[in-house]
Amino acid sequence: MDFSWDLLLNAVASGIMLGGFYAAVAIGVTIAFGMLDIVNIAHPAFIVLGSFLAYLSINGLGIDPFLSAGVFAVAGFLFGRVFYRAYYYFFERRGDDSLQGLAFFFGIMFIVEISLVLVFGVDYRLIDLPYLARTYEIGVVQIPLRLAAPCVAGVAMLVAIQLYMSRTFTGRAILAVAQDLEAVRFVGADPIRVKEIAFGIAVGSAIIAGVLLIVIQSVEPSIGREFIGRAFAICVLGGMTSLPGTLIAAMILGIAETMTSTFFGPSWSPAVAFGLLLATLAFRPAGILGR
Amino acid sequence: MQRHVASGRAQSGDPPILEAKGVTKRFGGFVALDGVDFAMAPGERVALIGPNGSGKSTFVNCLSGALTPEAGSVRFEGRLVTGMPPWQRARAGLVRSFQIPRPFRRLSVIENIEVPLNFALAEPPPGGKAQRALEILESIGLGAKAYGSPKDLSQVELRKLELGRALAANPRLLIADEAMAGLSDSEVDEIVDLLERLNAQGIAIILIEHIMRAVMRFSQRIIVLVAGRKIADGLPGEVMRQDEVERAYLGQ
Amino acid sequence: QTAGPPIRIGMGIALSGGLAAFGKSALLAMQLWAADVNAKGGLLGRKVELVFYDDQSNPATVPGIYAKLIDVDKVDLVVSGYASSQIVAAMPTVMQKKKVFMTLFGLAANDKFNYDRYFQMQPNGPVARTEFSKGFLNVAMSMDPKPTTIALVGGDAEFPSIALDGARENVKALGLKVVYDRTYPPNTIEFASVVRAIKSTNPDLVFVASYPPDSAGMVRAVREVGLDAKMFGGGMIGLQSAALKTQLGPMLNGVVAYDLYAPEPTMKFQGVEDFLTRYRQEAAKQGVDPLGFYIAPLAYAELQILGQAVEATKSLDDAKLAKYIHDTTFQTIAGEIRFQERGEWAEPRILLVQFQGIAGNDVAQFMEAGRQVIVYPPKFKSGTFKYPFSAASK
Amino acid sequence: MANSISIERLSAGYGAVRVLTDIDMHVASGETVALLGTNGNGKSTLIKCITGQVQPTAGRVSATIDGVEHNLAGRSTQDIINLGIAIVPEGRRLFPKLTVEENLLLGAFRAAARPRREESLAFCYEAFPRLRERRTQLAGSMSGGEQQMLAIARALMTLPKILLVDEPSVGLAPILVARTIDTIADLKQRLGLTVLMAEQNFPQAIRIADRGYVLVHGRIELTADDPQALRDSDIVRQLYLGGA
Amino acid sequence: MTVASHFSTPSARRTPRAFSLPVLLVGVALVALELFVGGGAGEYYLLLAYVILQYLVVATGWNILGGYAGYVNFGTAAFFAVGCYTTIALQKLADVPLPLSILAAGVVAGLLGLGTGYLTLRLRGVFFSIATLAMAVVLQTLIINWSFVGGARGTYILRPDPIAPFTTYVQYLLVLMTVLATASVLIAIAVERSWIGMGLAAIRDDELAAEASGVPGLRLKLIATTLCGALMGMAGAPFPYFITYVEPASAFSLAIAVNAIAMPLIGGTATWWGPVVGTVLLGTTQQVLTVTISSAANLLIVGILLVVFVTAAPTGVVGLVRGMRGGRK
Ligand SMILES: Nc1ncnc2c1ncn2[C@@H]1O[C@H](COP(=O)(O)OP(=O)(O)OP(=O)(O)O)[C@@H](O)[C@H]1O
Ligand SMILES: Nc1ncnc2c1ncn2[C@@H]1O[C@H](COP(=O)(O)OP(=O)(O)OP(=O)(O)O)[C@@H](O)[C@H]1O
Ligand SMILES: [Mg+2]
Ligand SMILES: [Mg+2]
Repeated sequence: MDFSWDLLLNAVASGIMLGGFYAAVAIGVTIAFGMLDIVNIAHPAFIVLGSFLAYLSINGLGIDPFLSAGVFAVAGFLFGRVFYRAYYYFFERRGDDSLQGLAFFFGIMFIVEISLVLVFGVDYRLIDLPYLARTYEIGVVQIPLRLAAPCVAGVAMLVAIQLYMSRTFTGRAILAVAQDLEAVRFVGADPIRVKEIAFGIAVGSAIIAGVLLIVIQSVEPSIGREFIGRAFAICVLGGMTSLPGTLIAAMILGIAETMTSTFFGPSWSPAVAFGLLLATLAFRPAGILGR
Repeated sequence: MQRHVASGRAQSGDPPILEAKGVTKRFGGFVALDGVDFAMAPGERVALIGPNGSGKSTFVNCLSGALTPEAGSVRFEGRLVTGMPPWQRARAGLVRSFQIPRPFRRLSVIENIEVPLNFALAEPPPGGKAQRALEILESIGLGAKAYGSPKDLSQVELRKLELGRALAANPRLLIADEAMAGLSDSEVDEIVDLLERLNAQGIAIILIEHIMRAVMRFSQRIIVLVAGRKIADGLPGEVMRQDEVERAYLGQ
Repeated sequence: QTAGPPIRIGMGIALSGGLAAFGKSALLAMQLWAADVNAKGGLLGRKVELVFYDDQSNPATVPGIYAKLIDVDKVDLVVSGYASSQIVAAMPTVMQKKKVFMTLFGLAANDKFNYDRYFQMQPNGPVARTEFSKGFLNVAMSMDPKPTTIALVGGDAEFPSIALDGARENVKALGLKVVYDRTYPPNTIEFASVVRAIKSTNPDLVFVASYPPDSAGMVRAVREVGLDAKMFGGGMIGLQSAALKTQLGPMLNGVVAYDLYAPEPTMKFQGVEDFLTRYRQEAAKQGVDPLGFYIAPLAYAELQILGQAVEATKSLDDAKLAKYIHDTTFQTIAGEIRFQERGEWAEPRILLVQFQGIAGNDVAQFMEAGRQVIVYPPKFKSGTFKYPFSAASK
Repeated sequence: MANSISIERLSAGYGAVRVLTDIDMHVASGETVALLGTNGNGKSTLIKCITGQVQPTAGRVSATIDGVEHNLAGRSTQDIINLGIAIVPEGRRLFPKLTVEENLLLGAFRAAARPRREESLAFCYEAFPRLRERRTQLAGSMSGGEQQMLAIARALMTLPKILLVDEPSVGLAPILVARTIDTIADLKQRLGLTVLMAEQNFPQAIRIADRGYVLVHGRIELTADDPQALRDSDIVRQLYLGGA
Repeated sequence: MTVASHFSTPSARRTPRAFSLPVLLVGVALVALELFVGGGAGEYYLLLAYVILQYLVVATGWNILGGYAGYVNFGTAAFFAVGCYTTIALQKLADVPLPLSILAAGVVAGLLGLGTGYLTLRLRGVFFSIATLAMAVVLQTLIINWSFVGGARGTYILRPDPIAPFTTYVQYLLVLMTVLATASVLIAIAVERSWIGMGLAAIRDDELAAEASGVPGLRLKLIATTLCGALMGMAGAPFPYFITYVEPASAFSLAIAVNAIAMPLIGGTATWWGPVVGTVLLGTTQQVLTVTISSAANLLIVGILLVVFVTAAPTGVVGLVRGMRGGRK
């Protein structure tokens, strides 16, 4: 494509908006996979679950999903805690390493996906929020609310969780628990409870990411599979345990995708985005903000 | 700087088995090693001491290849080994043990010993690997636990295993990084005896240790690192009397 | 009363995974057919029974499913699932057993096999490739002034690739200048960049070949970014389903899209309205496309044809059935159907519809005539084409 | 107020292996008690019984904190820490990928310690200036001695009444051994702690201990009520001072 | 304590040698059996066996890297697809016979494995896994844009007529796959019992310590990535003839990636027979469910089974069996 500043600025803007949403998708992976060492491959399935809850909210109850998202996130949080208890009971308690859990999460992924098929059917679902149908223009840059709102929500969620992690005792304990579970007890914290809370946050964030997803595009039960690669790639690119890193990585991936899409042909954008990941790993194996 | 090569099998005039020049290692802005020179003769027994954080383990890592120094060179038996991966150094006879034991947790104790027997030796040991592995385990007092898991070993036993694994690699130079920390006096003696036996077979040994009794008993020469610099290098008695060493390391 | 064991019709069909939306819709239509037939006493006096397995949208499961259907379940007849990949994966097995193979939406799938018992229901006609853009370009050239430039864009997948190939051929023949020709990968979320890049080339026409989520993404991005083209649309799968129609609502106005059925006065085939009514009752319960315009009537018609062949030949013999189907012109709820030698519709009937006067997101309006105006082919034309795109969008 | 530990007829082990037999022990309020014994004799196991990491097979472990007696058997480690008992564990058990300061702040996780975290932090930095210098370094990249300081400081951050220390001198340079032991004595004084310290380094331990126990093969072989009694004991001479 | 039951005694380490002959015999017997079963009702079972054996090769290949060396390959589908597309490319170029394509696929995918190994040699653990995942995405994009092999629209590979002793082409495919499966299990046994296996095990536990013991980490990892890649590629090579129409989505299918990991994990990753047991259990279950339950629920049941399997036997079926044989614990 011919170069123009107009295109460039818009590509960057779109990339940032996309990145904000990707960040929301990857937060839970960074927490569960990066910090807790739980390879929750079913994370995208939880995201789709969130999308369907949002769908239910507006079409069943007539409540704006941005309003009910909080309630769903809390439900997700509680569900995540229960879920972690089970995971703990079956795997961690016995000292098995996280690889063992992988097959387990594949199973969960199928269960969630097919349960959604059985409850909601297989049709594409979407929600329509008329107030998001607007596009703002700042100079030459176009900001469609449909993408901007999820971006803002995603970034806000990430910032909130990051503040929680760095400012609160439980948050710091979450960072510590992956490194030496038993040692967390020596400061008077219950590591299982700490991990439970962290996993709850991860699932809660997945639910919110799901709400954002269905605002952006139409969703069917198996669509989560498409996000596995991106979510894990962002987590790793960001340095595994770092939420700011996750945000930066998400933005980089988003901008790489939109830039490629604008100037070189969209077909190559996954290759560019994931090639970027490979290159980063080759030169900085610990990711961007890896410790 | 005087260089002492005491009795043992070493003879002055031998080319050094190990020669490090100007080894420098930085972590971010922090200089952990600052141009350390070091040479030792074949069969020599050297102790490397220094306060915590003075760079001893870092130096060992640079010698064994686990870390790459920013500057300086390391020669082993005349060959330049800087840039050589750790496993090649181990095969060449430059073997180290780890300060914090790192057993292969999912292998049995005897298999832990068999790994270097399989990989570090130029030719299979006479009498077979299994035989040799058992011999080594007996010699370090782990014969009874040969078929158990390292998970069931105590800290002490893990340290012995760490040493046994180094032995199995048939070293020409053995670097024992705090092999005795946490051992009782009699066990310290046991290990010192073991090291002396090895030395008698012609293996040069670098001992990194805070247990001064062992250091004094074992070493022919002592090197003192402080804050990444070598501040002393000489006969044990002399080094221990140096003011600087006393101030920085021994206290009082 | 029926006599003898039931006649069993076997298939593998996507009930989970990415193709399930269409698979389930088709299955529902076929089940309605079975119910209708059984209510009237079955075929040859025997009840009809559908034997189906979920192929999980994964063609690798298909060979096993058809071998099992034919060899172990010993079904009397087989039909295909949705779509090309699954059809072709079943072909070797089906051909080896010399079964008649009625198939749903295979894109030129028999061109390589030349199997003479293959019949395909999507009305692509003998040269499927060019058919998806023919109507679009035909209508485009009727505009005044004539368009000179075109942008081609589509997904990296089977149908879009083929449709774009055909479009390139047609465009070349018409002498239009291609100013943009790119594809985007599966699971693209952000289409604004694509649309902006297209916009920067200033095309008169924008032809899109896409799958459901991207069809929606493209339309939304076009509305958000704005597009000055004279005509926008093309082979956009998904715009036929209620889900996307209701989601996009007024955003659809002016868009032209290929379709297989529209509730226009020119399409009132025997039985189709009754069928759609019954279909909709069930579909709502199952979470399947509640309009049923796209695949459902053809799936029903597929079994109508098979059923008619069985009744007419009084036989389940595949050779006889194949000959009968080749030789006959069928009147179905999807209209008049005749197959050519390779099993495609002898006369293509890909429609081009333009969305007009859509207000709000209510699903009911899409069941009315005049909202999806057929602008091509002339035989079924039901209204006038509005252009340019910006004006038609009002 | 009274802070003490009392152990009666305690036995414990790992699986089928019995490590401790019939231990009776008492640490009175304000005392520094040394737990002596060479390797593998069960010092750490005894400490783990107090902190709930190992559950005794028989006997009673209890602690009195601020005059209230708590039975420790069956409690989880974190509950015991929350009573006001801190531990400097064997092997330090820091969080290697957290910074020094983050490690310290985590020490104040305990509800009782949270409000006073700034104060505690200042205290620790004052007691261990090296830690202040390294406050942003990752704990895992510090040397053994530095890590030991951090482990002690982290334990202090919990604002304990009773401090359990498991072999503080392991892996330390002689100059630091003495200094660390002195620090413990000093901290004890300043904070009014009750201290139980497992140690092999007899001469150092004895410098600050009020009393001592000697463990041999999982049994208490000697209970010494003053340092001199320890020095004079045959067992100690045998074990430490190169007799036999 | 029952330590001994969990850890191989010297005799236990030698047992694989005792197994290789029986494995070979089983393979030969299977081939002989397959030659008798032609079309008719047998065809379904031949296809079923083909799919299971294909997964056996994939799972065994995965396990050489994932189980022995502890490097989890998430990019299985890419290697499988490379095998597929090697066959397609060779078929388009020169109508190369399938056995040759399989070998070529082994070489190409092996080289890809080697390349991945080199590229990612600095990456440990999860970083390696994600790098393989990224590589899969990049490769899929390349294939999508490579029109010679069909690009995004896919390509047809028609089955030729069966050759002499075979009565159907499926029979031929199955015999090839049986040979491949037998070979892959023999390779796994050979790796496991040799110095390579011990070195990989040491790497899995502690790479730094392994290097300090003289284990040439990089070289062994490269051997493992190459073998792993080659086996997966060879498993994919006959796939075009199996489904006759290949598009990127079906070659890079999620099912391959899931099964490659789930099957060894269910069976147990420490030994060669873990993946075999896992494949037979999970593979058979999947295949049987596909054609017995006529709704989406079969995938639900697969999911539930996965969960039940791994929660009931977290160290795999092999671990479970050993645990039971070892008495308590
Ligand atoms: N987790 C465990 N499982 C089995 N046995 C253990 C375990 N931990 C310790 N032991 C055994 O219990 C005995 C006592 O160990 P303990 O760690 O209490 O000794 P210690 O006196 O603290 O020695 P050290 O000076 O080495 O720390 C030792 O024989 C040891 O092998
Ligand atoms: N990876 C690293 N990153 C940053 N700093 C490091 C790293 N490794 C070591 N250091 C620092 O380098 C210095 C030297 O450490 P080293 O482990 O070599 O000390 P040592 O002499 O072995 O001490 P000890 O006797 O306590 O084991 C220490 O201050 C340590 O904190
Ligand atoms: Mg050190
Ligand atoms: Mg101890």
